[in-house]
Amino acid sequence: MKFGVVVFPGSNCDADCYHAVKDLGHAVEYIWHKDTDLKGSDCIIIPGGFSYGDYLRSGAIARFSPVMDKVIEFANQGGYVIGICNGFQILLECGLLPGAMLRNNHLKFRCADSLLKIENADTPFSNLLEKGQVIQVPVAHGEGNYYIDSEGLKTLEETGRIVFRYSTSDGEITQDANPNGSVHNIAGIVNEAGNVLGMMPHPERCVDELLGGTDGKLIFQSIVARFERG
Amino acid sequence: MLSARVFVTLKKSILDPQGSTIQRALKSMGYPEVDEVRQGKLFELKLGDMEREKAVQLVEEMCTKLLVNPVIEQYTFELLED
Amino acid sequence: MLSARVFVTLKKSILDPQGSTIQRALKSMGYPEVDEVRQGKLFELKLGDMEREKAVQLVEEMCTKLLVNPVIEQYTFELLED
Amino acid sequence: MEPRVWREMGLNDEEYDRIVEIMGRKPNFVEVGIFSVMWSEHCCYKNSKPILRLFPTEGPAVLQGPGENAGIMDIGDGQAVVFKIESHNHPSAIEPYQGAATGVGGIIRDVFTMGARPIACLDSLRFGELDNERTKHLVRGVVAGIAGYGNAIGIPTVAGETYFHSSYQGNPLVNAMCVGLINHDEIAKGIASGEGNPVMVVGAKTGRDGIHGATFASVELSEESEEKRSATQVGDPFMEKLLLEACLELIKTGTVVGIQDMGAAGFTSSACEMASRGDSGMELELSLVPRREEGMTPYEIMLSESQERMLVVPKAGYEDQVKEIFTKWGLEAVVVGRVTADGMMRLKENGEVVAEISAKALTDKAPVYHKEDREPLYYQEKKNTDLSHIKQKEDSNAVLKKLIASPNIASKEWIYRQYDHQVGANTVVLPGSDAAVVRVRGTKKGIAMTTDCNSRYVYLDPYKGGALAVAEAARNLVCSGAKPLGVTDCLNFGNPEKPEIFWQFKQACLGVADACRALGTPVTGGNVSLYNETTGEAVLPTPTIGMVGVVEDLAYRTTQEFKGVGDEIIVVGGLAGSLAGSEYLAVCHAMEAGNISAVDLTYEKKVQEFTLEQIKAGKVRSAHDCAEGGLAVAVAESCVGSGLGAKLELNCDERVDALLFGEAPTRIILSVPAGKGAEIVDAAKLQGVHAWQVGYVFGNSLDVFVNGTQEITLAVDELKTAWKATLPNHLD
Ligand SMILES: Nc1ncnc2c1ncn2[C@@H]1O[C@H](COP(=O)(O)OP(=O)(O)O)[C@@H](O)[C@H]1O
Ligand SMILES: [Mg+2]
Repeated sequence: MKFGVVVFPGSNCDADCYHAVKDLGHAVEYIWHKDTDLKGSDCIIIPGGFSYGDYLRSGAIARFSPVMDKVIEFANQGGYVIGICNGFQILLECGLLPGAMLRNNHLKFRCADSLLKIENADTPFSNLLEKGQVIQVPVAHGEGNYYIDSEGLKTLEETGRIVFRYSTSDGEITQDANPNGSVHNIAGIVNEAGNVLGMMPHPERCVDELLGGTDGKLIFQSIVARFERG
Repeated sequence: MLSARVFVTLKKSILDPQGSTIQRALKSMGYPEVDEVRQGKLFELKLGDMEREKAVQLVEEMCTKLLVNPVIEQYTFELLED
Repeated sequence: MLSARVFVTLKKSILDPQGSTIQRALKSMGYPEVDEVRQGKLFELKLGDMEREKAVQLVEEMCTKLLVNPVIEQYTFELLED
Repeated sequence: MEPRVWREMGLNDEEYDRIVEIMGRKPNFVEVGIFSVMWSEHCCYKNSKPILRLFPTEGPAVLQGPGENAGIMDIGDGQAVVFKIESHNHPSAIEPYQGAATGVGGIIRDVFTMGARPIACLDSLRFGELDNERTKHLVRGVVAGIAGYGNAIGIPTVAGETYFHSSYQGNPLVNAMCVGLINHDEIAKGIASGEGNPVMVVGAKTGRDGIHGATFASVELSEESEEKRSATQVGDPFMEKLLLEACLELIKTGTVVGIQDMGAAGFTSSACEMASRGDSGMELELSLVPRREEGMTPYEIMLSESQERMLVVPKAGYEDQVKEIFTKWGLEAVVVGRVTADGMMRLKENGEVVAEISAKALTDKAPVYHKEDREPLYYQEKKNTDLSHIKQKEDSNAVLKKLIASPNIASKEWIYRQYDHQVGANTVVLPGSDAAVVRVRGTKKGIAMTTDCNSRYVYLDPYKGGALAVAEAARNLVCSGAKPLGVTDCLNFGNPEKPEIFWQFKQACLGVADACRALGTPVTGGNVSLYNETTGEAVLPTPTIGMVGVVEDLAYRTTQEFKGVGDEIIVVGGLAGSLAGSEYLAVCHAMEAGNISAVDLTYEKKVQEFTLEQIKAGKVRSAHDCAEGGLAVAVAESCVGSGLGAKLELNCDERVDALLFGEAPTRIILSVPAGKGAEIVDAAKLQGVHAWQVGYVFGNSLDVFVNGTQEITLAVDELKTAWKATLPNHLD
């Protein structure tokens, strides 16, 4: 299986994602934002960072990069797309995922470990995890306060599209566990078809004991597992 | 020379942590008169020479395409001669 | 009910990376007409009932004390009845 | 030209006469402007040069010493570490967010200019008293600015230090350090040579930002600097990220003769320095420089400090390749002139010469002042203050709680949680331990880094204090499992024209120099920031020491928090401390005085070598340098980090407060696996290192007995809450 990591001007977790999947033994290639060829990737990673400086709104300008038309096309054909942090924001801005990001409710950038409760283990991105399981993945963002109107929220809840929620170590969904004020502690969601994931936490930052954890591996390995099962 | 001022604010239904933080700050600084603060964005666009109709349509387009996120934001704008 | 709209913009000589990045984006999206974009802030303040003089003075104060960074920013404001 | 012109630009009359003499004619306005920035302390170190010569700058691992944009030291495998520290004190005092942000941007450019990929940033911060509203405003702004720039460009900010003291009230210190990695064969330098080679400006357009920022940075902060606010520059981390990628891509092509960022004094200093280093001249056509604003004069173009710009000299014929690379990254690259052989800086505007100065005159002929130094009155008085009559505090519990919550010791999480300290996915030891460690991908190695300076020590005894700062930095690295490698220093002092200040400066540097020599950590570069005064009051003398070291194998990286119940706690180096200059004396007795202990450098080295040996042998589970707050605070810090308690039994005839809270150099707290303590203590003895087994990790409270009586019993949770609450309570 082959991953493609999109690089926008201002992306800065592109290399981290690249190495994360490479170290897991998978083929991976960078895709420059001006490219209009996804180089035969089976999964597209939209990495974190500050594309276009996050000026105007996070992800607002990146979504107009030529490569994004191809990514949208690819997603609509069922291809796997995972947007991490700024990548999530880009997926929201380009409409592949519903809702929008607001500034963290405490108005400060927050870099810290976060605990995520698995709400749906039946997605291409979480199938090696257990529903209800709690994993540890770091967050680092200033605008991760996920918002969606009550209608949309209802749909997300009812159709199991919330994959990760910020929680306590024993899976409780509390305000203290929420690093940014995100509605219903939402940390990650999938689109209706389930092949596009957006998440604020950084799985690529915990794929090695040296970095303090390996829970992030499970997310990338889930994608591979689902892909190989076809 | 035409230019435009675009005012973008969060929709009423969405709470504005920045605004309320400022409101609390003002209160603690001795301005209890201020019941509410909402913070928004202001864009000043230099448009060069063109008819107002063209300008109106152009700005509308730029707002809906790029400057504004309709999920959370609303906007108004005005045109200025200078 | 009085309310105020405060417009805060960067002083002319101050670099506005955000504005110029937006301008470049608009250009590449097919809006070459836009020569320049400057981004600023907009504050909407609900002031309750008071005389305009009082309000003007109040807003002036709040701008210089909190809302505006005089080192790099300048401001104007308007009062609205509603 | 009227004298007030050059005087306003910061040149004195002797300097002006010297210029006339050098040029053999009267300089014009532009030329005076150029001299004024090139001859400012900030650019030519005219006041500090004789002192800086004291520093040891050589060593087997030094690939690049002082004089370039950053120092470089070998770490083996054909790789090297590039590092440099710089101050942005005055800009931060006036506009904390942008001042700090552009400080970070500047130091990052210094590192990638050398061809290195930046892997981490550090920030050493000093503010006035934390309960002051102005201080809070500055802390919030500075921290947000560092975060805003570092996070956006994607370089992790992994360590630093933060102190609060009234002397910094009007003049905070913001020192930013950047560390990068490079392959030996990719080192680039700030040299312009090869007659006819093109000179190119790349990156941002030039505007009227920070004109005279450089001289401004060298003038005492006073009311009228409020007026110089035009000097405010705004950082664009997005632009710099593009510039970073473009420059590294360009340098890899091997067609670059020289490259240098435009920092303080902008175009002027980068052009002149590059020419001077290459024994060349330059002919520049200023009308070709891309500008942001209309009607800019040659003077303004030469002195603008617009950020995110670089000067590149490629081999002739490769101009288009340079343009291609920069265009790919959405940046401008424009030829503005050529390298010449006659050693003259010749500036033209539309073909007409507007300035013509010998490059060497601007650099090598800059004045050097041997300032008078005089021991300040306070020195002997403070030193001879008798502390023996200081009344002991009855309740050691209360003292510990007060100290652990005092702003200088309290957790700095509120700050570093705003920094992305993990981007790059290489940060192995995060902020919160003695030193941060960043992995070197593809090897077993890590780079450890820290900044340290206890300026209260330096104030009470500049010589001892300077040496102590170096010793502490090295100790912090050793505690994380690293071998100290080299130093970059940021010398923040008051007005050097005052003999007492210059005495502080000289003594502190002597201390730094001796310690660097003794510990084998050469100085590879640094930065001098003088005139840190407000309305005549100088800041505490603050020679910030930035130090990097190598962890040979990340398997034995070590952190400060306890690891497991039953582990035995050992104090290595020395047991009792002294009240002199201690945080305890300041916080509990409102006094800053005493004859602080000098660091015995030979012994310090022994202790550090012993500790590192034990760590490498895998015998150590945690190691923590014993700094502000003394033994009790150091142990408490190891507790709160892990949530584990400890039981200590100390036997010593020192007065109890000195034993528990007194401070002294060369003390390290180790925890080792149960049953291994005695072994370590014996091993220490063999090497002439003192060590005491004082207790073990136990339960969830900290209990300390002194000569049989219980002095401290506090729940770790309680300590932790007090330790964590201070900054949020003041700043949120
Ligand atoms: N401004 C800062 N930025 C980043 N990290 C900081 C800052 N201030 C303090 N820290 C971190 O907090 C921890 C404690 O700082 P300090 O008390 O100076 O440690 P030490 O006394 O061991 O040098 C260290 O890990 C340090 O890196
Ligand atoms: Mg320290």
